[in-house]
Amino acid sequence: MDSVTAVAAREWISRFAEVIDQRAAELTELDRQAGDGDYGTNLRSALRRTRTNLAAGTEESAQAAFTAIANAFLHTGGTSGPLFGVWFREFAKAAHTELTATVLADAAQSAVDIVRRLGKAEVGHKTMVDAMVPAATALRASAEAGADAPAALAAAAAAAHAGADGTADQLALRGRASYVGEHARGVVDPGARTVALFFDAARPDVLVGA
Amino acid sequence: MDSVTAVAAREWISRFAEVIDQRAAELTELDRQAGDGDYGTNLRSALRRTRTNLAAGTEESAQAAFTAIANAFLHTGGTSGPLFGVWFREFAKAAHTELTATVLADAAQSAVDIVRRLGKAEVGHKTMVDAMVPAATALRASAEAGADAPAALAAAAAAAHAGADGTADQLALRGRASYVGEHARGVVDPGARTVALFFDAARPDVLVGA
Amino acid sequence: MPVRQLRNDPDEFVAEALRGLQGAHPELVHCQPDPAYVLRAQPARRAKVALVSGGGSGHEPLHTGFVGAGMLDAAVPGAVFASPTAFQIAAAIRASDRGHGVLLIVKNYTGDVLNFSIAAELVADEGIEVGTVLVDDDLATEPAAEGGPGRRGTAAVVAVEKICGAAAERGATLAELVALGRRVVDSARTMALALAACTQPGQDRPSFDLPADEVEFGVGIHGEHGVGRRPFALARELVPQLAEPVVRALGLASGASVLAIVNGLGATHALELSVVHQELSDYLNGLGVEVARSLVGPYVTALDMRGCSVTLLRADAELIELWDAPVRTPALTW
Amino acid sequence: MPVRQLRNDPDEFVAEALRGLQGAHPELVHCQPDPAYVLRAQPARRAKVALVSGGGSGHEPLHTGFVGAGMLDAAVPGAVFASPTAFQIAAAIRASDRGHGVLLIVKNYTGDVLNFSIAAELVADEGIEVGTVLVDDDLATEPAAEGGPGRRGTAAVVAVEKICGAAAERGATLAELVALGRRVVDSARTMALALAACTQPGQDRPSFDLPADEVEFGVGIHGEHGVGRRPFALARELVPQLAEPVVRALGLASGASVLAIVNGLGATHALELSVVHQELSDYLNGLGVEVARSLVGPYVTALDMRGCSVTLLRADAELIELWDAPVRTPALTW
Ligand SMILES: Nc1ncnc2c1ncn2[C@@H]1O[C@H](COP(=O)(O)OP(=O)(O)O)[C@@H](O)[C@H]1O
Ligand SMILES: Nc1ncnc2c1ncn2[C@@H]1O[C@H](COP(=O)(O)OP(=O)(O)O)[C@@H](O)[C@H]1O
Ligand SMILES: [Mg+2]
Ligand SMILES: [Mg+2]
Ligand SMILES: [Mg+2]
Ligand SMILES: [Mg+2]
Repeated sequence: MDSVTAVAAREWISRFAEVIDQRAAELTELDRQAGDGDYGTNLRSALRRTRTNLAAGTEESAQAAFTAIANAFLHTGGTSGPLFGVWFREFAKAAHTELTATVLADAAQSAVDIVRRLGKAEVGHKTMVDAMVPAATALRASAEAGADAPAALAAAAAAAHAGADGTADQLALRGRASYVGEHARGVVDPGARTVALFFDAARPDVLVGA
Repeated sequence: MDSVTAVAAREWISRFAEVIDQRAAELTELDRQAGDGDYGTNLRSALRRTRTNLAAGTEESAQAAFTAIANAFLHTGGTSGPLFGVWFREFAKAAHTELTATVLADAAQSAVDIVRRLGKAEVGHKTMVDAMVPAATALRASAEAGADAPAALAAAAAAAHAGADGTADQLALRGRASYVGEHARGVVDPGARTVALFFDAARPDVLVGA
Repeated sequence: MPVRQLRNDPDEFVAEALRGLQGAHPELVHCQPDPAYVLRAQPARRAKVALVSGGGSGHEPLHTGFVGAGMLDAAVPGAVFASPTAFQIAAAIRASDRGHGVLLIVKNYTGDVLNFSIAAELVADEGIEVGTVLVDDDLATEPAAEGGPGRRGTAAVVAVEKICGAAAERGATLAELVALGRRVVDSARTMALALAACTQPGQDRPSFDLPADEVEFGVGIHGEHGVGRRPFALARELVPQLAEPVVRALGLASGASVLAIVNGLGATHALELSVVHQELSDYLNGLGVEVARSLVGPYVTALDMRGCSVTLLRADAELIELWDAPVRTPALTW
Repeated sequence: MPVRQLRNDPDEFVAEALRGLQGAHPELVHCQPDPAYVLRAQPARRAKVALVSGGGSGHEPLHTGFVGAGMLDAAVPGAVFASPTAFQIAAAIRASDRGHGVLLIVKNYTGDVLNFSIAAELVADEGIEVGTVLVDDDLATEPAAEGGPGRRGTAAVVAVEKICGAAAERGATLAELVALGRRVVDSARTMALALAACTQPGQDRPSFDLPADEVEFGVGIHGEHGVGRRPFALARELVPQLAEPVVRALGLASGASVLAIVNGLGATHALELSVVHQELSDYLNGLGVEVARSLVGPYVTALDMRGCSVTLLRADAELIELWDAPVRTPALTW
């Protein structure tokens, strides 16, 4: 399978929702240590809304699946809500055509650009951007090397995890974690980890099994 | 020494203040378990005022000493404040004459009568009355047996302690302890214990040493 | 972890807080330091019966926050959880009497009853006419057969002060106010629960400890134990447990109308009190009982206790009208 | 012991509290359930610039308790500590616009700034004129050289809402209100400390733990760590530590006049806040700074956090007059 099909997109997003449900407490704990401790709650409520949107949707397309998660996050509030909302929306926009590695790479690039513009965060500021940028870069490199979508996504996941891991050493310059100075040191940014978990959820068995 | 002299009365009251300072936390703990936990604070503030009154007083008489403590308690508020205030005032009134065992017995009797009238508590209701009544009875019996004041006061102390000890088994029918039902069981009433400590403070060495 | 307070010497806590109250509301209240009592900054425009209340501190805004036009003429604060002295009360009565007599509003606690009645005797000797309303709304202390001090006075005292305050402002006589106050007391009952006890200034632990899965039911406002433990549960289960005995005691049936006070005991967040009010309304509406007026907030606190009380007052046109009358005090203004 | 709340499902906490708020103040506010926002029960008598504010919940009475004559036209509550969505905000703007434009009062947090600016873009497309006042008064987050999100918005927002609300009621234009609001923000700074952290609904422990002998200095209103720990001390030592940097940042010198907000963070008792106010007055008077007006109470809370913030606003005749203008909302009325 070269590209992400409609069914696969839906599976991918459902799998992501499942993983987040399992790890909500852990992500919240990161936000508690370097933020305000509501991250898991915000995320779970976005994903509850995603499931509702998916269930309500009649159209069976990758675009519909990404639109469901984008709108769910846009209806969530907080900081992560609108940022993930606009990020997912770029994937939804791209999904009018087949989601090949190249299309995914383009989408990831325009998605991180809009997040950076709205949130004014750059790599090193200890935010979701620290995972989004390397993921986009990895997708681009995989696409250019001729990899198929599952392989490109696996590379993106690895790059995003590495980016997220790297946030642990950083002092935050954006978001609430920036208020707590050294208390944020040693704490992985939950937004960055979430980005990595999203690409993780596109495991070959999810995409292919679909 | 048959009766309580001016110097002895002052020593007695000072010694009582010292003992209460040392045991304030313990008495408060009893009130915490079966009341509102302010007993020690109320008591310490009454005794601080007593010391001030004693220091300010120019007259050196037993009556002046008892008036000092009576007024201090009347200026304290709470439940114990006015009740101890009127109780001590009866001793002050009696002290216009020499404080013999008989005079003390009469004073203790009219003192407990006024406390009972104002507080509407009887023996067995788990209040200061449970120590005041046996103390008055013991003073009377000692006086009638011809004991001197120190001996009569020692008998009063023993009787008051026994009365206070007896409150542990009781359920309260007066005061805040009555609100907590079985929680008051096993807890000695701090007001009753205080009465016993007051008679205790009239130890022979205090009275005679003066 | 020991609970700390923002204060200085615990013995100066109340006196310093009175200075702070006066500084924050100089146009409303005047705080007399020794003997301590709080008067209106401007006495009532026309001579009227004066309303004096008071009791231990730690229940703020009660009573000091209710001094002002349409409510109290004077409040007398004791030390934390300790009745004021009879001398303080007598001084406040003297300072507020305008020749039309003084209504004493007294919560039913031994110390308050004692000190207010001694004070009443003192001023009666001086020719001041006094009348007393004893507030005893707390159902948790409904007297058993063997006797005892009777029901405690809790949040219904706010309704007594507001309603009698409005009537006094309109020229009601002392006898009328005594009757009105007693009617309010007879029409009001309260039940409270705590999720966590309070800690007295200068002490290092709460007045009782609660297991994580239980609430203390039937608490008063002095940190004392309640009448029993119940399982911790959602607001939609706990609130009816508070309301049901109150409804029963007042004999409220479909068609009845009530004034509801949802009172925070100190450390209960406004969001929680709003949820409690919502559950209370749902419960009462389910019984066909109308909530004509509501007061939701921390009005009669027990230091930093977590929890709430629910007071219902059987309402009629007269009481509602007096409740709605203007009031202007530090803690209640409309 | 895990901290419990009086609530039902944490996800329904805010929605249920809104129903409770409306039930308690039906004559003042109207709560719209979905998208959630709060409007005045009676729109302003004459058409005027509308004031809309909002932000995460858990800070009550902010902002929902400040909807009413003389203050906000609408408040938009997010989930606890989470900004409302741009859709909610846009809906509230649409519902309150009377053709004279809408002033958005936004506390400086990434989420709030994001969602309010997305909302502003949405409604601008529909022809609604909007202006924004960004409130960033919290000195603890004074930006370091390397940049960051800037100072947080905390209790000064109450002064912005009150003062701009009064000016709007008198017919000020949107441009005038933007300028006035910015002037208030420029004149106000805040510093806070906590004696104990807060606990988020559904979590079982506070957002941070404090040793018994330390306070968390420079906290915000979301339970996050402050900028450092300091020894726990008496109010007379702690309050000047809060006031001194505020006085310095505002350049207050002898002869200056201020409006002081002593704000309880949630579980701080009224007695404590009064003592803090007293210490603050003493400190300022010692510097020759006059406290022209004071607001003392839990106005911008952080759930059940123990502690307080001190806000000073350099006052002048115009600001004082607008501050004194009548206001009638669930949480502020005079
Ligand atoms: N300026 C920003 N740009 C991009 N992402 C950000 C920014 N600020 C915060 N974030 C992300 O948002 C996450 C926190 O989200 P959330 O808990 O919903 O926000 P809030 O701080 O409003 O409670 C952080 O982990 C971080 O990844
Ligand atoms: N009705 C009463 N008559 C006599 N003594 C009483 C009565 N009620 C309470 N007491 C005494 O008062 C003591 C408590 O005093 P205190 O703590 O000052 O009162 P409060 O209950 O007002 O806090 C009790 O230990 C008891 O001995
Ligand atoms: Mg967060
Ligand atoms: Mg006591
Ligand atoms: Mg007491
Ligand atoms: Mg948040």
